[in-house]
Amino acid sequence: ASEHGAPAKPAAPEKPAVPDKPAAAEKQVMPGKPAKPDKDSLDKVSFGTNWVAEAEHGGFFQAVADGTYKNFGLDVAIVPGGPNVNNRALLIAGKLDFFMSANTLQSFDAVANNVPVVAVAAIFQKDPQVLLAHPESKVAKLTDLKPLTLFVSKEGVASYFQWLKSEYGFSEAKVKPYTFNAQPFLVDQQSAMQGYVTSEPFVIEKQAKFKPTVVLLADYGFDGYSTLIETRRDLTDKKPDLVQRFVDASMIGWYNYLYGDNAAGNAMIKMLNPEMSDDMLAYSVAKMKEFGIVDSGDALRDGIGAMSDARYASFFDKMSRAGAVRRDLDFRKAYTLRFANKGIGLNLRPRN
Amino acid sequence: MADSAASFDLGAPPAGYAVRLRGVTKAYPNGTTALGPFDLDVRSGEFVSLLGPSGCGKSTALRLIAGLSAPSSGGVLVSSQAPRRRGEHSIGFVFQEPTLMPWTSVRGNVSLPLRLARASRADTEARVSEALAGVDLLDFADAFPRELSGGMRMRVSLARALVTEPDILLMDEPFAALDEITRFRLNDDLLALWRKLRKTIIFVTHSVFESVYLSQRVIVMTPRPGRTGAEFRIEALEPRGADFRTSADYAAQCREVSLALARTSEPVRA
Amino acid sequence: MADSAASFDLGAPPAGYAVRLRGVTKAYPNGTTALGPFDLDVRSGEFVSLLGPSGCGKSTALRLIAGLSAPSSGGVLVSSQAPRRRGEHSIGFVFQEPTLMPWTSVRGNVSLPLRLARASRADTEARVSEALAGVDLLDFADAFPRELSGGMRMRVSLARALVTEPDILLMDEPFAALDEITRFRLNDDLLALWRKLRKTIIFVTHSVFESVYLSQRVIVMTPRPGRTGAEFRIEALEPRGADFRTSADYAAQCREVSLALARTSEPVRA
Amino acid sequence: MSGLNAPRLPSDETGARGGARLLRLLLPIVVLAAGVTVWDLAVRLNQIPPYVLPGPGLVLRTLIADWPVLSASLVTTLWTTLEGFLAAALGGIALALLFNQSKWLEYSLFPYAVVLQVTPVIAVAPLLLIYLPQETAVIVCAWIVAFFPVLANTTLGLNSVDRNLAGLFQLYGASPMQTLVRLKLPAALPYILGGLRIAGGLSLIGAVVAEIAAGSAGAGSGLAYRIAESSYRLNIPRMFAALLLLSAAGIVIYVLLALASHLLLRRWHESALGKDN
Amino acid sequence: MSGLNAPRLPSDETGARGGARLLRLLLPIVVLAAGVTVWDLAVRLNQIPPYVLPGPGLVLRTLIADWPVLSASLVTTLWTTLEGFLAAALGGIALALLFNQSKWLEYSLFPYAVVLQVTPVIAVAPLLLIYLPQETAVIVCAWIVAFFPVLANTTLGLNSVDRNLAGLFQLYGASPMQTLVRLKLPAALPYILGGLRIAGGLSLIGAVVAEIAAGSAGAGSGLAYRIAESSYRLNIPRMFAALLLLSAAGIVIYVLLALASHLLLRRWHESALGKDN
Ligand SMILES: Nc1ncnc2c1ncn2[C@@H]1O[C@H](COP(=O)(O)OP(=O)(O)OP(=O)(O)O)[C@@H](O)[C@H]1O
Ligand SMILES: Nc1ncnc2c1ncn2[C@@H]1O[C@H](COP(=O)(O)OP(=O)(O)OP(=O)(O)O)[C@@H](O)[C@H]1O
Ligand SMILES: [Mg+2]
Ligand SMILES: [Mg+2]
Repeated sequence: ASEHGAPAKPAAPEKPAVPDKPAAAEKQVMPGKPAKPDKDSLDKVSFGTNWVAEAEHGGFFQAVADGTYKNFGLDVAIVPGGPNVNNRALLIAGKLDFFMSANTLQSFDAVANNVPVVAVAAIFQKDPQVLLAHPESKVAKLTDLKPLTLFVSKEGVASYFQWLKSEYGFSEAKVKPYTFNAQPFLVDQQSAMQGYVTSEPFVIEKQAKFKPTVVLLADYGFDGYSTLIETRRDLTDKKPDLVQRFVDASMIGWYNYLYGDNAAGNAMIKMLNPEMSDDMLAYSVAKMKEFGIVDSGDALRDGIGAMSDARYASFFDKMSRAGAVRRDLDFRKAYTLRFANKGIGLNLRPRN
Repeated sequence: MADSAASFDLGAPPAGYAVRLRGVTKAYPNGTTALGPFDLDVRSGEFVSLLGPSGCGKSTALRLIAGLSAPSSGGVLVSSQAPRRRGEHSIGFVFQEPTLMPWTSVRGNVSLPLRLARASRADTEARVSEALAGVDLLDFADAFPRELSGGMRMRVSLARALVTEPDILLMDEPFAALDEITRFRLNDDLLALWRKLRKTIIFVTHSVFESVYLSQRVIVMTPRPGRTGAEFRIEALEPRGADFRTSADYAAQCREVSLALARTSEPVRA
Repeated sequence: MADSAASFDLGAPPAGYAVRLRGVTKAYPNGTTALGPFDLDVRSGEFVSLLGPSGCGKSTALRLIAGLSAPSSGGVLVSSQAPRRRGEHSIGFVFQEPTLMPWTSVRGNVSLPLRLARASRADTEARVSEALAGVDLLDFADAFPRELSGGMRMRVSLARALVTEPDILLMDEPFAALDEITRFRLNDDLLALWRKLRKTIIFVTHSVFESVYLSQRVIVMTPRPGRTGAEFRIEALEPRGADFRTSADYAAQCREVSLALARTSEPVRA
Repeated sequence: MSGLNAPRLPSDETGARGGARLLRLLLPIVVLAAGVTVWDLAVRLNQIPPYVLPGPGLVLRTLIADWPVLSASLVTTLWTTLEGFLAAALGGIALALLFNQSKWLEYSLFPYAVVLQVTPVIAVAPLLLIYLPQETAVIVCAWIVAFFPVLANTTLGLNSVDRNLAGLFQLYGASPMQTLVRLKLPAALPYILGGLRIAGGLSLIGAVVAEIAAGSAGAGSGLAYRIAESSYRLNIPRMFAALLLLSAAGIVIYVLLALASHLLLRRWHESALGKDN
Repeated sequence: MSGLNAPRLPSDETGARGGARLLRLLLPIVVLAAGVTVWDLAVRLNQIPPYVLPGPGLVLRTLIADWPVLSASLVTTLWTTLEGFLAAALGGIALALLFNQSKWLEYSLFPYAVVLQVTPVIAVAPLLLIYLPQETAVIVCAWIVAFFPVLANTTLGLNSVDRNLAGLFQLYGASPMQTLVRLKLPAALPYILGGLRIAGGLSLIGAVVAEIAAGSAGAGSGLAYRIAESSYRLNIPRMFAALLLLSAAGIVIYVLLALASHLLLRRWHESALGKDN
């Protein structure tokens, strides 16, 4: 699977591409300039992820590893998350500059609680949230999961499960806590558990030796973005240029990670998370491509990270119907389109 | 030691004897030998006093007889007159310290032996009250041990030992903390009880007067490790009373015992 | 009660007096009145004995004098000869129970007062050894309290009280757990010490003999709540010794005190 | 400490004691007020936004506004706590008694108790969920968190029984049961109660952990879920309101246990005696 | 219990004691072997797949195979544990001493201690991370989990000081410091050590929780992360190997503390005395 979709040689593997439309910033160190910017002149930026290093964060690591950020005048430190690590609180408190938020609902919550953070780009056009079931339970579509015991994490209950409830009539009585441990699911054939399309199916296939049925919620109308870049509003107001550079460089990182030589990014992931295996990484990348998690829909036109008012409105509508957010919420404050949709790096996508 | 000990399995208790110690020694784990080879025969119904310098092993000897501690060598044999059924306590013990249960009242402490023997409630009630009256503590039946004076605590302990009328009564300086008036009265009470029931009593005291007044036999022990230093048979008219206490005979015997005590105590004094 | 107490602020201690109690009562929280209105004057350098039936409030009185407990009414005044500097202990106390620190050796226990006063190491060493020799426990200097017999523990407590030579020495039945030989010897030692240093000593005992032998004044207390029942001045030749113990005078005084004790104790006996 | 500063002259004891009692009630309240004020000032002066650290006023308002949701969660958590506490108390004491029967039992089984103590509940909860019904699994989790202090303190208490008293029971031919009920348990009581005071708070924590690891989610779920959910949903004032409830519950549990302890020991144990007793 | 079944005739004490000692060593091993066998059989007979519950053999093999990774994590966790334990021991004892200075202090501040005890670390960790450096935050988390038993037991111990001894110190004009060092601390020692034995395991748990809540993930991280990660990756044998290490560490910590306790108390306290002392 690792060969799947192997790209043609990337445009400029060792010298990342110049953005099509450089965000005309005064102090910006132009990429490609022979004089490498020395460390001191770089803007220090920290970026917290929401899980341990994995392929789902690949583009960011790629941008660090291959020097893309540096070329944009950034010295980026990635702070991995993990179970129970709350990097978002650190973003809010000003300890981090950017945070990788899991889904769009979190952005709505920020508005609801007057937390001045905004989403500036959406890496995943489709939420990779899936529900896994045993083949024996003969699940073919989402509603077939209703009679099963569902292992859902606390966060899941607070987010997508509300949508499952309102849209498809799932019952909380069937839910048992999922603490990122698949054992109870494996033992009970009449159960299903949550996961990411890019990892859990692989883990289960590998360890438990069966191919679970996978139901991608996005296919059933759960149309929120996922893996968004979030930052504080004061940063977008005071240092828009910095934000823009971070967004742009990250997008380039993502193109390179998906279509270019991602060895450097993977090496960095493996360094931070020695448990990560090559086949796992390859599987994740393959699935991201296969399901168009990152590069599909608007992103095909506007570049990776694309966001649109229409998508936000549609998702808000669903979540407010689910009762997960207040109907009168000014959801447009949750994001800004100022930095995305610039088509950065489109040229790096192999044309086929 | 183990070898020599094995030969001391004394077999059946000799008829008429309540306690027999043969070549008993006791060495504590820290190396102190508390009791030198000590021999003791106490007939059933006999009243024996142990006298001896502080730290000579009197308390240790009582603990060995009660079976609360095992001898390092030698044999200890205790026979009780009554068949040993559960709750038929054959041994009563008045420790040198009051050893009361701090969590229950005086009444609770004194009734303990009866409760353990599952005596009827009414019976317990009556006997406890009697025992408390005997030590003049009826008023304090509901007091807790910490609310008592030192002497009162010792009297509670005494009442507890007497409430079951055990076959063998081991008493470790039971009256040391009491004023003379109370002490004399309790002396007489104890004598009366003994005369009535003829239980075996082994009585540790530091008062030569008391030992002579109470017992049939006085054993004076040597300094640690304690052995028999001298032995006196007190052949006094019965019943003893105020008359005996003021008799010349009594004074003479006290003097004799005192002398023996002084004599055996000498080595330590050096 | 508080009102009447207020009037008992005795002001400056009268010259020559070490302890003055005026109308002191003590009622414990459970309602027991331990000490009836009790008056006591002890001159500096006087040796006073307290005698009385068990539970009459002797220990309570000592605790009040030491300031370990507050009177319910009445005034307690204690003056020490030496200026009260930190570590200059003016009061030594031998409790009725040994009250040793179980976590340290005999030497550690006895040296406590000196350590607290930050005496020099050499000085401490010497004085502790002397005090231990005085109670015949040098061999057990390194033993822990639980490894001692009851009498030995009491002797450690005694050594601890004597090691600092306090101005006022309060002793609660210090010799009750000791054999006669040791007791007599310690009696003489205590007398010799008192004669040499003329400290104030208030001595609780149950032994009429002892009280008469040791003290200048014997106070016989009534049963609870304790008051002064009778008082005897013992005018004996000095130094007292074996001669005094066998003198007719001594016997007569003992008899008198005994009678007073019996007389004051009567109400309880009813 | 007892009488360390006892006045030499009689004091108006009842009056002074009444005053002291009042002060003892007032002082914690004053300190609480001070704490709340400091919290409030810290938030105001540093202009800490409510989504980082909400001020006490906001938390209180949230508590009142969200009371229906929060109180339901509180009740759920308190039930789990109670069940966990009872299990911990009974289990801890029972285990200690078992171990007390023989050193061998103790030496062979104590390691398993230690293993239970140090095993992260999060790690074993899935296994428990597989083999036990959910309700039971939750209680077992709470029990695992809270039982050890009871076990350890009871063991210590049982080992500290006065040996002369034990000898007395032996002499009087007490049955093991009698020795247990009349000697060992009362003698160990101060230690056991000490263990229970520790276990009280731990069972609350245990209930929270158990809810996270094995509890039901969504409606009818406890404070743990509320806290996690509020935190995830960035409803920080509500999270603090839930934490406040948890703290209050902890204090109430502690006070109740301390009170029970005081009532049980006040007549005889040094630790519960007044100054002049 | 002391001498409850003391034989009436002299026993070959050294011999018997030697035998008993051997048995005391052997029995736990036998019980351990039995436990492992039951585990093995349960897995085999029920054909439980290794990703649900691996057998002991597999866990052992995994332990050996993954030793480099696991041992590094173990060291990390043990360091946190040690720091947390020291903080808990010192903090708990210091707080207890502070509270012991006056009932008022105790009454006003103890509630805060209870609040700390019952606050879920997971909930406060983000706050700590905001205001403290990560290393410190981790230790504070571990401390929060473990300090309370030390505090509670030390308080109990300090309140149980013999009042006559306290009076003696007062009479001899002991300074507060001298009273503390020479009276209160030694008298409370058995209780303090009891608290520390509880805190030992708790600081291990605390380290795990702290790692989860505030620790860094990824390389160089402790057993907690290994457990969570192995569990997430369904590498259940490795998860069990990590749990095994955790358990072993817990037992070692307990044994060390029990040993220290025994050495400190063996000459004087009932709980550490042999039968015939
Ligand atoms: N647990 C123990 N460990 C070590 N030595 C002990 C122990 N108990 C007593 N001893 C020692 O044994 C000796 C005898 O002690 P025992 O208590 O029998 O004396 P005693 O005759 O009762 O003295 P007393 O009249 O003072 O009560 C003493 O020298 C004492 O030091
Ligand atoms: N802590 C207490 N609480 C309540 N009552 C007490 C307390 N301590 C002593 N008492 C009571 O006070 C009275 C006097 O006690 P105290 O100890 O002073 O007597 P004593 O004269 O020393 O007796 P003894 O000769 O037996 O030692 C006793 O009746 C006792 O019951
Ligand atoms: Mg003795
Ligand atoms: Mg007294």
